[in-house]
Amino acid sequence: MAIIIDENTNVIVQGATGNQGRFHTRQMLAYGTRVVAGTSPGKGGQEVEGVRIYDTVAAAMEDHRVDASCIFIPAPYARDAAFEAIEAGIKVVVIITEHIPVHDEMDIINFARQKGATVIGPNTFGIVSSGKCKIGIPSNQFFVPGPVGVVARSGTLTYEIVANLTAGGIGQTTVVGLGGDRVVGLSFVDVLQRFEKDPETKAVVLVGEIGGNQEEEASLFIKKMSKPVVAYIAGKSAPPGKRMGHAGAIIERGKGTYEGKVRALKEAGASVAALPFEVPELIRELIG
Amino acid sequence: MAIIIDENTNVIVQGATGNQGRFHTRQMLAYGTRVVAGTSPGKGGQEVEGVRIYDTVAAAMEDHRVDASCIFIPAPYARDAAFEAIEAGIKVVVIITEHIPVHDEMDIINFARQKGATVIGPNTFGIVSSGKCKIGIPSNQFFVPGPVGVVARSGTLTYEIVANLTAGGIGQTTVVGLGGDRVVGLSFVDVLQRFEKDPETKAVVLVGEIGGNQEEEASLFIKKMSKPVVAYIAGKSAPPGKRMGHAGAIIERGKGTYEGKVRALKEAGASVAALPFEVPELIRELIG
Amino acid sequence: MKLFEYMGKELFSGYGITVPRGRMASTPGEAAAVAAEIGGEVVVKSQILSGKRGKGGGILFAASPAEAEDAAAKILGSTVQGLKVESVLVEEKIKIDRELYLAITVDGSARKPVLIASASGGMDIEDVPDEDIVKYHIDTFVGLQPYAAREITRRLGLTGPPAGEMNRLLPLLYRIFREKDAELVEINPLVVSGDKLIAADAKVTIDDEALYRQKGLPHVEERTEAEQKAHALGLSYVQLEGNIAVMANGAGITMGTLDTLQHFGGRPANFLDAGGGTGTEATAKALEILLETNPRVILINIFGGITRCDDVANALVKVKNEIGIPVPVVIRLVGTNEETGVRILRENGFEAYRMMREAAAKAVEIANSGN
Amino acid sequence: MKLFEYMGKELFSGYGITVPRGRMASTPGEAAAVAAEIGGEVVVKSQILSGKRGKGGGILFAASPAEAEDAAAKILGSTVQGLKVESVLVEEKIKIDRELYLAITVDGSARKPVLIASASGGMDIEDVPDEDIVKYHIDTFVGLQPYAAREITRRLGLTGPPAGEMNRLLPLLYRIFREKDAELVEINPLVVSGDKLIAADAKVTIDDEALYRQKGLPHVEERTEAEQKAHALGLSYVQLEGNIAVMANGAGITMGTLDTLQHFGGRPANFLDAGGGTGTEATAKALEILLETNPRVILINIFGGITRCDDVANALVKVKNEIGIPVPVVIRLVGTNEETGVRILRENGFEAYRMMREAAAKAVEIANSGN
Repeated sequence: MAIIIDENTNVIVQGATGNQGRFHTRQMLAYGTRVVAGTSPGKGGQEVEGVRIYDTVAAAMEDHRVDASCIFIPAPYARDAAFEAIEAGIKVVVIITEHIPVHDEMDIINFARQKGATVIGPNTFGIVSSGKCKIGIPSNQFFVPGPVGVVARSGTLTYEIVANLTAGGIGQTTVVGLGGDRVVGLSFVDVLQRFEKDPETKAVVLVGEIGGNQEEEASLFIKKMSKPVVAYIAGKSAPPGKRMGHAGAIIERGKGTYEGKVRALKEAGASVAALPFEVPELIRELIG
Repeated sequence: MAIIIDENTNVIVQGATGNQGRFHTRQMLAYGTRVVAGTSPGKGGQEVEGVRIYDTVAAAMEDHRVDASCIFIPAPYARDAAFEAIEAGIKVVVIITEHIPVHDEMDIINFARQKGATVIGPNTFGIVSSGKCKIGIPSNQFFVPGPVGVVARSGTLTYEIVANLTAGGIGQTTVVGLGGDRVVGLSFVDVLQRFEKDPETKAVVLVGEIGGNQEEEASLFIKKMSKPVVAYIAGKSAPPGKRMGHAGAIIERGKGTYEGKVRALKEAGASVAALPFEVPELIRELIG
Repeated sequence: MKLFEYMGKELFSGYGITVPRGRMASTPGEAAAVAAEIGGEVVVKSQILSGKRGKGGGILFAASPAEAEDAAAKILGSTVQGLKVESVLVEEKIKIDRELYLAITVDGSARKPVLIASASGGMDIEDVPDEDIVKYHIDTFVGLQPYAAREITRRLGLTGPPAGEMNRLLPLLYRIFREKDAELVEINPLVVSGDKLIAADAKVTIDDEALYRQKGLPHVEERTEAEQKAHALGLSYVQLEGNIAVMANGAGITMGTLDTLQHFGGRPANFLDAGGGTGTEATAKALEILLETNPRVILINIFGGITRCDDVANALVKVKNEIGIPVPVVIRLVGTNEETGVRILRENGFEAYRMMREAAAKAVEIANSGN
Repeated sequence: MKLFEYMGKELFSGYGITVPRGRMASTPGEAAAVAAEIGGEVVVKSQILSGKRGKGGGILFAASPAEAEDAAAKILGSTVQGLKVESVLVEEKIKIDRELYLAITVDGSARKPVLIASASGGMDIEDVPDEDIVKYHIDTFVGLQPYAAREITRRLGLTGPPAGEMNRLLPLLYRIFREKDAELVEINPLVVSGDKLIAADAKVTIDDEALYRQKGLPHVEERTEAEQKAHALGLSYVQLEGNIAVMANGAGITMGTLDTLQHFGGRPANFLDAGGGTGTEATAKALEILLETNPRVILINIFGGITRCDDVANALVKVKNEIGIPVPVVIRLVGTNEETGVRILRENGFEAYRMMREAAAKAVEIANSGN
């Protein structure tokens, strides 16, 4: 089992003929992802890494069943690409693109809700159901099957933690990157609910950061969870009012602080790691 | 039983302080309709016919459970009034107003679909569940309980037919006015489906007219109905390309003709009256 | 409200849609001057509110200003598709590589705008087989987005520069449709001319109900004089060709009355829906409009709900007393305040029927009695 | 990008929102001239990108042009809330009957715009109790419609002409929010002055990511010089106050690195997210930015995924050879092409750590060794 995507997920890559799209199409195929098609307006009929390119998503879907899309379209056109995928009926839309205007992000998620699609990102590394399907950009070698679900707002920090878990012999069911922007499709709660229901997931790692109130909202759900949660929150040392790389990572008007998040998580019964590399030890304590 | 509305339906009147709103609030109350509130911006706190007026729909809903709204707001503001009712969560919105721009009508119905609301009209006489609830403008005396469901695109023609039925001792379950515009909330099919399921309705009268293809679509459903349908289609003598009063009553590019509709209905097994006053005789033949 | 071709093209041009170079002319001399200004071959197109002008001789080609003058002389003042031509549009003749069809209209069944496109342009879309037509419904909250444009373009089989032009054009056409409260915007043919797409024709219909908020548009009056008078009173009136003038209250019952008359062998002179709750004054004015058409007989069919029978009776008496009614009037009057209405009529020499059937039969009998 | 108050007010005014009459001044003399032009009492407001100017002495009242000159002389060049004042806005003093609060911002949790309003204006909205705050979420496809405006106005308890003004103002403010890609539009206080509503302040923040399509707006540069340089390279840089320069790849891991340093008793000099897949050239430039801040030590923490370890190593060597690196560099380098990267470093005299913990501890040790 895994959440959101698995070995049967058929994936298309929007923007497959660009540098990033091409590179990650190859990487995803190497991981075993069923990349069934790519899209690139005006380039229909070409191939990338043996994958057929179509002019539009609808054209790709005339030839293939498509369950998920991975979007590498530049920010100014990403809203349109996401709308295209959603309207075509794709149910999982992973938007890797960063620097998308927040008003476009609100529109994308509004449309996705109307059509019943799940949006992962924008500004995410993607999602990996270990050993089954990778949609996104993390290096393949980090992710091996195992009992831990991981959900995070940031990329490299997650790779660090996942690599440490893997090095310590602890694999992952699914690793989900929510995305670093202020407005993203999935919240911690959305993902925790799925991990709670997933029989293979025995414990969850939550990698949060300052800004917003997602972690606080997650705490309310963690209280009710049967599975243990280990959390790490980045940004303890960040000054207020400054964006720490991510559009969402900012303490504004006293809200979204490290202390508030850690307090909420601890009250909810989560184990909170003070430093990122402590996560595997805490997981090991919990699930042996 | 009745369809869409019944004796438990709580109704508000939007635009209750205008001439029409005031008059029909009184008439509806006289029919027995549970008019629980009215709205009129800036007139909150007044009363009309003993009914409390509120500034907004949301304000009315703080004090009352509201199931349906009856809108008498002038055409330029009707879109806004309908949106207000739909967003407030009212599930049956009856729009009496005529002359609403068609783009506004498309917007209203789009929004209603998103929110799961049923729109009756615009440009309708309303809906009457005989002896239980009247939302709209027909005179009270025509409508008595009985076994026939009536669905129509036009008003006075329906009163004529209903009065003839009543005079002939045949009462009605529910009488629904779809509205005379090209874009309205309910179609014949929508209402026929409800009549087919309603145990008290034994036969249905469909009052159509030239223009559009609603009657043709209805025919496909009538084929599958267990209950007999008597239809009358107005506009046999209408020339092509001319709007016969209703925005929707126009034969365009050879489509929406009387002949086409009658043929479809007959093929579907409906009895088609050549003249409006023949309807009661046909109904009596069918349900004795 | 339908716009003339040249108005539609001005609208298109203002939104960045390419149209042929051209100008209006209302005399043959002006047509020659426009042709000289454009240079080369031109098209002289009658400006009437009807399609199929080509078959009716309403579109002529000219290779020189002198030919353009001749063509305009032929067309101006002539009757095309039953309509008199008062002006012509003189345009450059464009190179046609391919003709497409493109329209956005209201789909009453879907309750949404629908875009209809076809690679088979230049003919009536009704004559194009369904499989050659691309239909795309548009969510009014989302609009016609670039991705939808690309998909439509793909389904039309366009590639290269014309595809790019089509991607640019489609959202513009939808903007016109929405921003101008159009019921129909149609380009037929939309011409592929080298790398360009050119709107060789323009058919635009604006929703009459939205004209109050469309102040920037030109006014086009399609109604007859009588229809205009009725419209000014807030009534629906359509002129027909028979001799029985008809007034009823409600669009459906008015149609039903006409149908009944025809069924009995009569010929209605008009459709007049006096609406619901129309008072004495307006009803009297409506009767005057009917009298002006010189009918053989007038049939009034009132099923009073909001409309009060006494108001209708009083209106009739008022017209009789003030201007006289030189033809027979057959009245069917039932409903609200029926007794008072019928009494007023009787006192003033009118007979009232209770049944529509009888009233209609009587009106037909009178109308046909002199034949 | 934050706008100065006067810019926000110009924006508001262009949309039809009433603001006090006033103009900018950058000298006391100009302030006096503006005050004379306005007539009567004025207010002299420092233009800095911070709230709470009143408490910091950044807002003064003046009853005459002479007083306005004095007030401007006091404020101009002074430091308010840590920011130097370079210009003032001189405005008419408006009659205040009541102060309201009004803002539209992005609700990340709801993923929708949220309008926040309160009848308790003039103070920080954080200090207003929840029950006195009206919140209204807006569907971006539907917009802020008149009915919503009426409901918000009602919940604020406004009646009479100010209620009408509020109904007019709310959709305008939402249009600004959407059309200008704003993250925040805030009016605090929104002043009820007789029948009018006047925006006595204006706080507007534009989404940096959308600036490419907001060409009509003035440019406001909030970044330090180093932050600007990093931004030009496409990197995220925030200046801090410590002595350990930090570079890592990824926002989260960079924050985690700072947290780890602080945990071990160190003080980071900056946040620098070198991103993923940044090549040798850009990485070298980023290192140069770090050197310019004169740190005690540089900590590089690379967990290579898309970022290649050899690229990072080569960048370090390039900077060392071209401009020299006068401070110790502690490097943690793992991931893609790790072996090549580590070999390059060793050959050039750098030591590489495998564990973040160890590298951070080492950097802190070096930074604190001179204390």
